[in-house]
Amino acid sequence: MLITILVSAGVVAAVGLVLGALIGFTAKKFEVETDPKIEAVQELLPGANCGGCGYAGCADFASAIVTKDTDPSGCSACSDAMLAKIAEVTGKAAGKKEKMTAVVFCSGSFSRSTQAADYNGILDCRSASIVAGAGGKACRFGCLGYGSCARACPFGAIEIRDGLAVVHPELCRACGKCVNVCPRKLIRLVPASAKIHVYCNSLEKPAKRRKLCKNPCLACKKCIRTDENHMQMQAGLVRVNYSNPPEPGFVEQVKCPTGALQLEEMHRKIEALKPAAPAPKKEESK
Amino acid sequence: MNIPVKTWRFHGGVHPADGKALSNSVPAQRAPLLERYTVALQQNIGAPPKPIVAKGDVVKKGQLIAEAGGFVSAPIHAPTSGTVGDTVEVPGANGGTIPAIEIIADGKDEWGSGLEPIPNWKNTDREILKKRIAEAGIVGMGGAAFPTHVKLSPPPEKGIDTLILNGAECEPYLTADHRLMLERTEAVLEGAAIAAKILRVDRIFLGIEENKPDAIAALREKAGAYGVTVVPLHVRYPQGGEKQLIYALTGRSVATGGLPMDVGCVVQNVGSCAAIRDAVVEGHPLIERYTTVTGTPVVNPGTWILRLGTTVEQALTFAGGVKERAAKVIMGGPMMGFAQTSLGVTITKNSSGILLLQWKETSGYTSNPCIRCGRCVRACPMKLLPGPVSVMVESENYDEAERNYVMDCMECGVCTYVCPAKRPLVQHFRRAKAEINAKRRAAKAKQA
Amino acid sequence: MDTNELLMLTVGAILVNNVVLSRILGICPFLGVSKRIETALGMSGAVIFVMTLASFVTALFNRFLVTATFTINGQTVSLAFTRILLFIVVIAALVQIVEILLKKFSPSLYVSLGIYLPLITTNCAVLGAAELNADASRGLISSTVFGLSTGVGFGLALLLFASIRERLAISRIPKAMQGTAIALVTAGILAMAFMGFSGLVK
Amino acid sequence: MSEEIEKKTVVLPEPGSLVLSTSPHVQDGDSISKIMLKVLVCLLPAVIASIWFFRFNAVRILVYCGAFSVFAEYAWSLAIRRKPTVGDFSALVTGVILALNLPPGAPWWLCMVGSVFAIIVVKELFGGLGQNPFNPAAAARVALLVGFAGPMTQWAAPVTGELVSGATPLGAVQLAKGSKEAMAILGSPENLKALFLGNVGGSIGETSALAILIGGFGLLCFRLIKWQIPLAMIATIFVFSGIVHLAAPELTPGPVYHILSGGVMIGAFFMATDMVTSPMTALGGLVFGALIGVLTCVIRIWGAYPEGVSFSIVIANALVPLIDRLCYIRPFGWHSHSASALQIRRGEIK
Repeated sequence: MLITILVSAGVVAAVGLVLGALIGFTAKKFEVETDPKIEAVQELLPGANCGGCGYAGCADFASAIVTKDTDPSGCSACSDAMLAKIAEVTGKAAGKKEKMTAVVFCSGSFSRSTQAADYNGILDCRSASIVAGAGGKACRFGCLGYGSCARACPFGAIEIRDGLAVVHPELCRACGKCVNVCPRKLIRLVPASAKIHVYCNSLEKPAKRRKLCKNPCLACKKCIRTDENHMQMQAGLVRVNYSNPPEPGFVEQVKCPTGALQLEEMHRKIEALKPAAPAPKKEESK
Repeated sequence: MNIPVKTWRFHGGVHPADGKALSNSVPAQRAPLLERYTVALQQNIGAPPKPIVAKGDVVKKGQLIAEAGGFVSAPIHAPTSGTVGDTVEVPGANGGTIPAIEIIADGKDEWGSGLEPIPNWKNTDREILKKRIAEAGIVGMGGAAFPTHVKLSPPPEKGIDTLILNGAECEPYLTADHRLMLERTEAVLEGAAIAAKILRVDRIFLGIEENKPDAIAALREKAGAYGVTVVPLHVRYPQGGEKQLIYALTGRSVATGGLPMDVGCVVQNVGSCAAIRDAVVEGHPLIERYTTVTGTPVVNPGTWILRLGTTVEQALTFAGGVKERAAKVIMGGPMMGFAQTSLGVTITKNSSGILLLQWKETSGYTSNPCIRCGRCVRACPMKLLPGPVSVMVESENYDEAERNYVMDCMECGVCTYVCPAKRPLVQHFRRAKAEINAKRRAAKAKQA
Repeated sequence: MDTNELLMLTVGAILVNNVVLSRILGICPFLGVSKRIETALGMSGAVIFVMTLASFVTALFNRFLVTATFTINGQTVSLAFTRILLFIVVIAALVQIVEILLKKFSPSLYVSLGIYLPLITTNCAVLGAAELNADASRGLISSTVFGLSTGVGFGLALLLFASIRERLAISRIPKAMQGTAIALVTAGILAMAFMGFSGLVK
Repeated sequence: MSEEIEKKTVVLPEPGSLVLSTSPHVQDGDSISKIMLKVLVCLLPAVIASIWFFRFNAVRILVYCGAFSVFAEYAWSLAIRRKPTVGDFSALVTGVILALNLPPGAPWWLCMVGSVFAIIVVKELFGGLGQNPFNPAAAARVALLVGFAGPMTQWAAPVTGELVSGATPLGAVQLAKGSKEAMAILGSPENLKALFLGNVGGSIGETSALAILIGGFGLLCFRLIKWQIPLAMIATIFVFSGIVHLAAPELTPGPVYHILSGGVMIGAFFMATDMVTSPMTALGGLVFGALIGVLTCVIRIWGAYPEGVSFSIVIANALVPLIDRLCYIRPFGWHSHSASALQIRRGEIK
């Protein structure tokens, strides 16, 4: 009995030794260098693969951070705590970043804008925009309302309310996907500290804007006259000066005749009564 | 010339109810002079023409008001005599807005094009004829609006041996070319002969669908004198597609991404031929065209000779307005035309028709899934796989769509016509083509 | 070993007793690496290679160590009970070596196979093939052929499955059924269809 | 003056009320429900034949399967809060085809299990019409064969309705295996005539090759199926079983027997040709049909199951994405020498 145990133990051990040696040999012979830091950084990144950093995905960005000294703050979806941890791994100081958020510069929901036609086709902004006349709304500059941005958002921060895209700033991580997908170029990333926006993007003749929408910016410049430091003209549009945004009380002060200049909160209250649930990500991890 | 010519049958195609009976027996009528014309400043593919008149200028009928903005461009002329009004914006037939010049008519309608007639064109230099065609602002009047003089200047190494006249008019409802061939038979043939002289070819085919027997008879009677062979073709949409027509008449297939001249052919619309003749023999630039105003809701459907700059609203008024509620106003035919949202669209050089459809006649699109019945595959004249490709586009897989030759799609609409699930296939392909083109432009910009 | 018998063995291992669809072995990589045809082909290649090699090597071990009896000091010693232990060690070592080589020579395939390559280490399909060989007391050649055809059977099932899943990926599947759920339903239907082959090999 | 008045009475379409969509603006009148209705019409001969031969049993099974299928689809629509899709008649088509695939002695619960399996598991779980990779009726038949072998072989003699077992033509082949003489008797002209007309045992709808051929002809006339699939399938079975028959007459009866017996006809015309689960291109159809033919013969001749059509169809369904991948068609104007044009298209050269 003892012999059986000894022999089998010996044989198994010998086999193990031989194979182990073989593995060791091949591992040495065909070694491939990898940096464990890359994996560590990748673990810390959000894993949404949103592409907001300009790289193909989180894995790509991680290797860029480690090998090419890219600034990890390029990831807009990372919290500051995460950035600090990444800096710990790489041993490099993380850059500071200002929290940004996306804003859809339009207030023309279906009920508040004039309809030019009855659109019958694919319910997607980018598909609708290639049909002559583009969607049902008469305004050539406004939100089409078919939700391409909402589908593109990896964080579920955009909601379509009555044919108008509305951003929930608390969910938005400013990855910029919606900016690129909007065929009307309505969405911009602005500092999240700004709470007031001019919700209109129309370059139509001001007289015509009134016919197309209930809340157009008529470019009367009342707001600019009220405070030139906070408001400005940008490429024919009245815009908040985002390097020096006004305080929330500014809306009361100006009393915009059409309501295009609006508090973000109010704008959302009118359009979005219920917040969108964040889209579940990371399906099937294992 | 009654010699039967061998024809080839292209893959797929459909035969929609053609609705031509509404208007094909009505002689074309010349529209009365309007008080004001709104002439759009972009009526051709390529560079937009540059306006050369200012508000208040007095112009004669046919006078140049915008010169060509490059080689691939066509000048624009005043549709009547009068004064130049405001520069306004008009909705374009395929979306967006385009600048336009208003011409306020003085009612005299005096010619003053400054182009000398060349009745003896047979003994005139080819370059002079070509220059005349360019000056007259002639473009492809079938739909694409490609400047004709560019088409007539193929590189010599292409070895052009065939001129094909496109009189197929395969789009349902439209009868403008039909009436034109019937009423201006000799003008069409003479224009073709001029084009053939410029191209130095002696083989001229005129492809025409068999559903226009009166036009075929009229053409055949006179075609011999001009060296044109009239070839009746099967009634099958899209028989008038450039590549399909070349294949049907010569058996040559244009390579994917290629042009007709790669196989030694030049295709001209019959309307353009008549315009060539007018420009050369009469010295008249292109300021009016045959346009069909039709559809079941229209009170008096028919073909009208409309001046460029007439609005759809005015054209519909000529035709007596509507007797039934129209769901769609379409510029062009039902298969490839553009649905309009306003009646302020103006007649341009390529407006072959204004079609009104009732709700029950139009297509209602759904978001139904593809049931893979394969009808689109059987029907596609380009031999693509419309159904599967549309599913790829739906899931935004443009690379896969590109590998499946979505860029070869000519948007003829056959797949969508036959789709029992009523999927908006053409819209998917337009989207894919737009996305792929944008990607290519971005890649090119990156390289540069 | 006559050819007919080998043919039966092959057909049996590929169709009738398909390792995935009939024996329900190796489900983890079957579900995990079947999202795209390219990775499925890579995985099939890896499995075929490992399985053939493992079947051969384990058959050797089986012949000269496991089923052999030694007489030491007049006592007969049989190592039969160490069979699974030895097989696992051998297979694990083999996979390790394959993995190292793959990482060196085809990094893209290595990345796309991801976690599933190490999983072949403890893949019941590979071990199962070795065990089935040992149970049936097959010789060296027939063991290797069985390993190869079992691997081909795995590859066939994986390829079929991957092509269906590529189509499923663009289908409008109800949210609750997306991913693994519908994949398992598909596998079930496929497994039932493969039961039609039963009786081909007596 | 009169002209002025006339102008004012002209009615024009109102902008704002117009419909905006891409071209084309007209469509042919066909729709999914019309297609399914046409399929039902084409199924009529087989349904009539089944009732003729199996009387009340056939009626019972047809009603059960049709009702359970439609009900399952309706219930699912309610459960996932979707607009009910029973109006497209696809569930009814599935139910009828499944019924035609069941033996005359099938109990009601077998019909229910089969219908619910076909509609819910094989079709709706995959997303409904157009999304299912497997033919619902074929997969349901496979599931029933595998799961309920007993009830699935409750055969009955035609017309008399007497319940017997092993009385199908293919069952007879299994029994006759090994005997050249028995096979020769099976392949006799009288026997073949009975098979053609359908006066034999078997699933209620598959016995009469004649009735199915009439329906299949209808399908071809309506252009609802690709002729390549049934042609390739039947031709392959003919050739394959013919060769085996010549080489080993004791193993299998002649090729005509194979084509006329069992589910070959109904499979070739009504199940393999299901547009959702068959390849899209003509070449793909040929490959697909040939594949089913080969698999059917292999299972019938050497396998344990007497019949292999539904197994073969489901396996071939699984191969459709691969077939679609390999049997693509080139676009019009694709020449091997047009490489430069291809490059232009891809943007490689300007």
